[in-house]
Amino acid sequence: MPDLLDSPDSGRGDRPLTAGLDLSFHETINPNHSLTVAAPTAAPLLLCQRVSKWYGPVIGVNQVTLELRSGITGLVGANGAGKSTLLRLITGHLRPDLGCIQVRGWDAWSTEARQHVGYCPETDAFYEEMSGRQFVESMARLCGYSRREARKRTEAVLERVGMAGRAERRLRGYSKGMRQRIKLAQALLHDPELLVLDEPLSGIDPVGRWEFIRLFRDLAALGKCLLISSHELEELEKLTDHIAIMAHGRIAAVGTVAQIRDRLDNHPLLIRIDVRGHSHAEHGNEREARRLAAALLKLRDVVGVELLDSPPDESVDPVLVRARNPQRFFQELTHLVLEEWYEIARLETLDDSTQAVLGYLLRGCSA
Amino acid sequence: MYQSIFFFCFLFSLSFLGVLGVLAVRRAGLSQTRAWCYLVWLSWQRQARASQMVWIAVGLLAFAVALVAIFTAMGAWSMHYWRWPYRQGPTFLQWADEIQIVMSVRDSSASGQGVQAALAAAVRGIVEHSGFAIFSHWGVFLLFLSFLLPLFNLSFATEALGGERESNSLIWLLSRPLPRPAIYLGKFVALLPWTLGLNLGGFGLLCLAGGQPGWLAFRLYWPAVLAATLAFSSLFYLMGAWFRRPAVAAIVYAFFLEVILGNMPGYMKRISIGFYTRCMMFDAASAFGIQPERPDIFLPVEGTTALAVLLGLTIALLGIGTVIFSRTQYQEIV
Amino acid sequence: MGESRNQAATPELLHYRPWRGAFRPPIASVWPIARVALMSLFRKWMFWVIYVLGLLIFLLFFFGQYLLSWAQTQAGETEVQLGGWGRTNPRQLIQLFRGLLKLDGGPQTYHNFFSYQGYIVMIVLALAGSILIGNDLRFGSLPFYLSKPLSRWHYLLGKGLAVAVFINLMTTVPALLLYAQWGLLESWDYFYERFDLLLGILGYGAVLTVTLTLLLLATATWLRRTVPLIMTWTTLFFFFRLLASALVDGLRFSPRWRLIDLWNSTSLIGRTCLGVPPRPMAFANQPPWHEAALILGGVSLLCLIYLIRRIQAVEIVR
Amino acid sequence: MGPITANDNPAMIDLRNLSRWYGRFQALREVSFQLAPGRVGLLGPNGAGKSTLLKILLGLLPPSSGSGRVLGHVLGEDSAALRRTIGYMPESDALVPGLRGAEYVALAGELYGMPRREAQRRAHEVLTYLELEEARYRRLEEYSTGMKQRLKLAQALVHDPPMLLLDEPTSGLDPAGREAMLRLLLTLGREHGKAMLLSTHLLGDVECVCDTVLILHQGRLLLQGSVAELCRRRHDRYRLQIQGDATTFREELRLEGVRILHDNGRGELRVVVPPGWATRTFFALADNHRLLLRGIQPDDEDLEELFHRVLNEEGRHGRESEPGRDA
Repeated sequence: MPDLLDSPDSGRGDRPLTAGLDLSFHETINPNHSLTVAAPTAAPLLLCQRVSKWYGPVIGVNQVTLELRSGITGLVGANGAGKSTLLRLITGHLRPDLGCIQVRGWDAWSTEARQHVGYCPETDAFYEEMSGRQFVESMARLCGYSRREARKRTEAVLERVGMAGRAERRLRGYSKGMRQRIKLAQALLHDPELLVLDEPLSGIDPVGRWEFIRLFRDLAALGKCLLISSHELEELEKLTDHIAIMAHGRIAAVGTVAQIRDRLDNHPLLIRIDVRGHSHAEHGNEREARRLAAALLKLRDVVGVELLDSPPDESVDPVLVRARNPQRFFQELTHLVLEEWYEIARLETLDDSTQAVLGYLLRGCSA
Repeated sequence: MYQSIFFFCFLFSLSFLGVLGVLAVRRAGLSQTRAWCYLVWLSWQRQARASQMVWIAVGLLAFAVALVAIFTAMGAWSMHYWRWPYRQGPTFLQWADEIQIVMSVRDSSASGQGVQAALAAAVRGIVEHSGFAIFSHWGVFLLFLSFLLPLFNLSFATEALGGERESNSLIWLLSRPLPRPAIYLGKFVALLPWTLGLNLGGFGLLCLAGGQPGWLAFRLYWPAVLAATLAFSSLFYLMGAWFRRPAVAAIVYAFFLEVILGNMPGYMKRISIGFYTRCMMFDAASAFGIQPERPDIFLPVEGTTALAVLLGLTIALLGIGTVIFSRTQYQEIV
Repeated sequence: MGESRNQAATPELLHYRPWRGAFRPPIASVWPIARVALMSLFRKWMFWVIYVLGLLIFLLFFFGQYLLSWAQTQAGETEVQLGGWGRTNPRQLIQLFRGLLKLDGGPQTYHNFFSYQGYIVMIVLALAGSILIGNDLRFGSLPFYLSKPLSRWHYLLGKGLAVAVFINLMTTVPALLLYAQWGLLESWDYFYERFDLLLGILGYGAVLTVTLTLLLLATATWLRRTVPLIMTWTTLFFFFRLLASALVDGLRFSPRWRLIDLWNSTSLIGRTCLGVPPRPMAFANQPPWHEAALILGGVSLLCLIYLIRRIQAVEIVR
Repeated sequence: MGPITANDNPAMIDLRNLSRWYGRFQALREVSFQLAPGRVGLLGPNGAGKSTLLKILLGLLPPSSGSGRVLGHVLGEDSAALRRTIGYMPESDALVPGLRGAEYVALAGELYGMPRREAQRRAHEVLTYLELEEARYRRLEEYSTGMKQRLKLAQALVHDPPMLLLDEPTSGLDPAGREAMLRLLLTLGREHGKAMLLSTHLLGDVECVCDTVLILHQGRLLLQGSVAELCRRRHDRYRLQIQGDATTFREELRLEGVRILHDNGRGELRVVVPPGWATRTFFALADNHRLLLRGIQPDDEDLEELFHRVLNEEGRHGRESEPGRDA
């Protein structure tokens, strides 16, 4: 870890450090995240330029450059990678030691910037003696709405997060999921353009998680820009495929998962194929897996094949394949299956998930 | 004199609120003023919800008032019933009578009688009017000024920001679109009804319970109590913005440093708030013979100077606090 | 650390190993609790600031004794001229100072020292109470302690032990140092002749320890938060002291009113422990020591009853 | 003194009609079960009463009614002796602020009754085992969530207890951290013979680590059974990943009798297949519609569906056998 903090950066300036790739948001072409048509002079919604932040001697965020205009962006990274610090910097609770952050051209620390930002913090502390409705309403009035307007907005956001019917109880007795909803509700009050959500999905049971994901999609469809940090990579993948990966205080890569994965040329795809049963009589008493492995090796894009031990309780044999050029490989695999009558119980690319990409990137960093 | 002080205080608070209003309006449009007003109202309410603290304060005040009321009912605020020699001899009132009798018997010349009558009347007068002096010394200076006043200020002023920081709920205020100086000053304004109410109101109640001398004491001393409240509140409030454990820092200041500094000989004591408060009081009641025990050591300043110092201190501390609060990055306490 | 986990580490080193050994009874965990509590307090700079303030009084006594003793050895038998009042022997002069300042190694020295420490002990305890007990309730450390094989009593005992150590660090330990210093400065015989003083110091310390510990534990578990704790604590030790002095010295009420001042009550008992000779005027102004003992005993008992009731309540776990 | 094994103690936990009230709120309703030593998962959504049950098993809360035994100790009798045989990993942070990692774990050891030096030695050993070696001397305030979780496990393991009670050990962990934690628990259970009760709301946790499962819902025990049995029915579900326009492909699937549970719009389908289905058909259909089939995975039933199923079965069962039970 220490070598990471000081060495690789000196010659590179502000380029985000990745394992050999440099993707910043506006370079990528992605239909979901195409820029909203804005005048060229309009300031981007969020602009972080070479932002660094220390906590005493420990570096929290290291030379982060990020630009957001619309859509949902997931911020992922291991615990302690600096996600929360970055979000606090963006929402103006911390000030960068180096670099600057602007929201619509205003410095993030300023009041004007906060009018554009809704923040759902990680903390779990509220004004515990209030009811959920009272809390949201006072937050609305602190935004400067009149009593009537505040009440209207409170009802609207409570409805939206699914708390309208149960916001009367005191916050003290709320479960984790209800707290998350209230936190989200207060962030939506002043209808901000940029929503910064720190771990909104943690501690929520599966049902709630689905509702939230739906809600986030709706918000994005309304033209909001969402920056969501989460460990729940699987959930995040359902929500968006535009992610920013953080590691050791840096943004390691920005882009869609597939884009990032495809640029990792030095790591061929790792695919696991479980084949069921023994082979037919004409091939002798050979395992089906052996036959498949032999067939796979003949394909152009396959770099290597490995037979794994079958799990004790199942009647399948796993085969591990390393392949380049995924498009062509899957095409040929389909033909192989259809022509040679394999029964595939599982076909899984092990390392194109966000998590796997994350793993590669991190290893690239620490190497 | 008192009219002018009163007028000055009134003007000060008006201009203070005016400056706040202008600040809030100037920064961004009308709705921010409304938000600021709501912040004041909300913070005021939230202080009330720290119920343990309010109950202890009110209980303490009630206890003190009840005690004073009992003493008043017993006529304890005068020296009539004091005895000399201690605890055995006749009371001072009896002495006064006796002096008069003895003197009238001993000398019968007209001029001598006149002098003696005057002397006896003076003794009697001092004994009768001793109430105010005793109430001032024990009730006001000792009980109120050196304990209740700093304690009320300390508990409410450190809790205003310190409590929010301790419960990690400051983040909600800071993520609203309100300028940070406005948040700081808004919470201070919300704090004032509590500290002023408890201190001035409490002082009023205490004096009301004190009967005749109490009434006089209130008339003379309230400007000093007001000024001291403002100064103490702004100081302890500043500690809330600065320290992790403002209450402990404040208690060290109020009950240790103030006591030590305030009783130091020479000019050292001039950095304590209590000194100026007492100066204002001595100045106000000088016509009634209230003065420091050793004026040559105490070295009091003029009442108006003391008032100016206290008000200036308040404004300076608020300014410093605003700057500190606007620049500090508040982290959650784990 | 996520990346290192994936790499196979040396299996020998990272193997889970069972542990066999005899467990000690729950009472053995009292000291660890106290030690950790002390440690968490000693790591606060605020504590050291207050402690140093408290030590100022000790240093005053310590160097006062030392300087006067040193001055006595330096002064010759020659007479010195004192202004226009006449000549005197410096030795007698120093002796006079010592008598006036009560730095004479007598019971009054130690008694004064204990009494002067009153405020600072009060402030330290207000801080300690909120850190030791308030913190556990606020940060949810209680489940950590209570999920171990110890009862709630052991937990309280541990915290109480920590509090007792502070109190003695501020009072008894410096007093013992003064005692030792006097013996070393003057003569060894002091230790034999005034052995009763040593016992007196220990006795005074014990009274303070028991009363204040119980009081602090009770108020801290009741109030939990710093500010209310400080309010109550200053009321007990500052307000009641002022009130007592206003009542007795100002309004000439019966000296029995001084009993509401707990620090004064402990001081009365301490006076008895140390055997301070009663000065006629001052002592007439004080209630008898056995009444003070009765009050302190009553307060301690009340605290103990409250603690028992509080600790049996279920909700402290939640 | 060895770990308590199946021979010493036929029942790890044996509860009879256990209830717990908080004021007027009933957190546990008449819970009864018996468990043999092993790895047991306690499943339930937020607020199902899992934490309450764990605290009762630990002797921290007395049950309002009912009785029970844990490792042979009767609940409410000698709770100190009971707690010595249990390592408890609380859900809340439960850290002692101001301490360093190694001190914290050593303190836990001492509180369990280990001699001081022994506790310190053992603390370092356990921290090394849990790969917190570098973080040993850091202050607890500086620990990240993942490290805190492992630290809490360390303090539960320090005295080598025969049984572990784990309250949400994977909450707040990133996927790599979660996987590592589960692997750790599995190793501890399989290779070192630790009995454990693992409370969670994630089905995957239980599936990975446990062999028995208890399901709590609204304070009631819904189901007790083996994990293998619970997961048996899931062979009819797949998660497909396809590349290309899927509309016609979906139509075709429906015609073949496949039910589509969910489509995330970005090429991921969750489907239920009819009995006797061959995965080869997926390939054939994809090929017909010029799609690329990039993944076929047997799918999990998520907890919500599981609850619905269990609730339905339970409801039917309950109505038949015990008519007055819900009243």
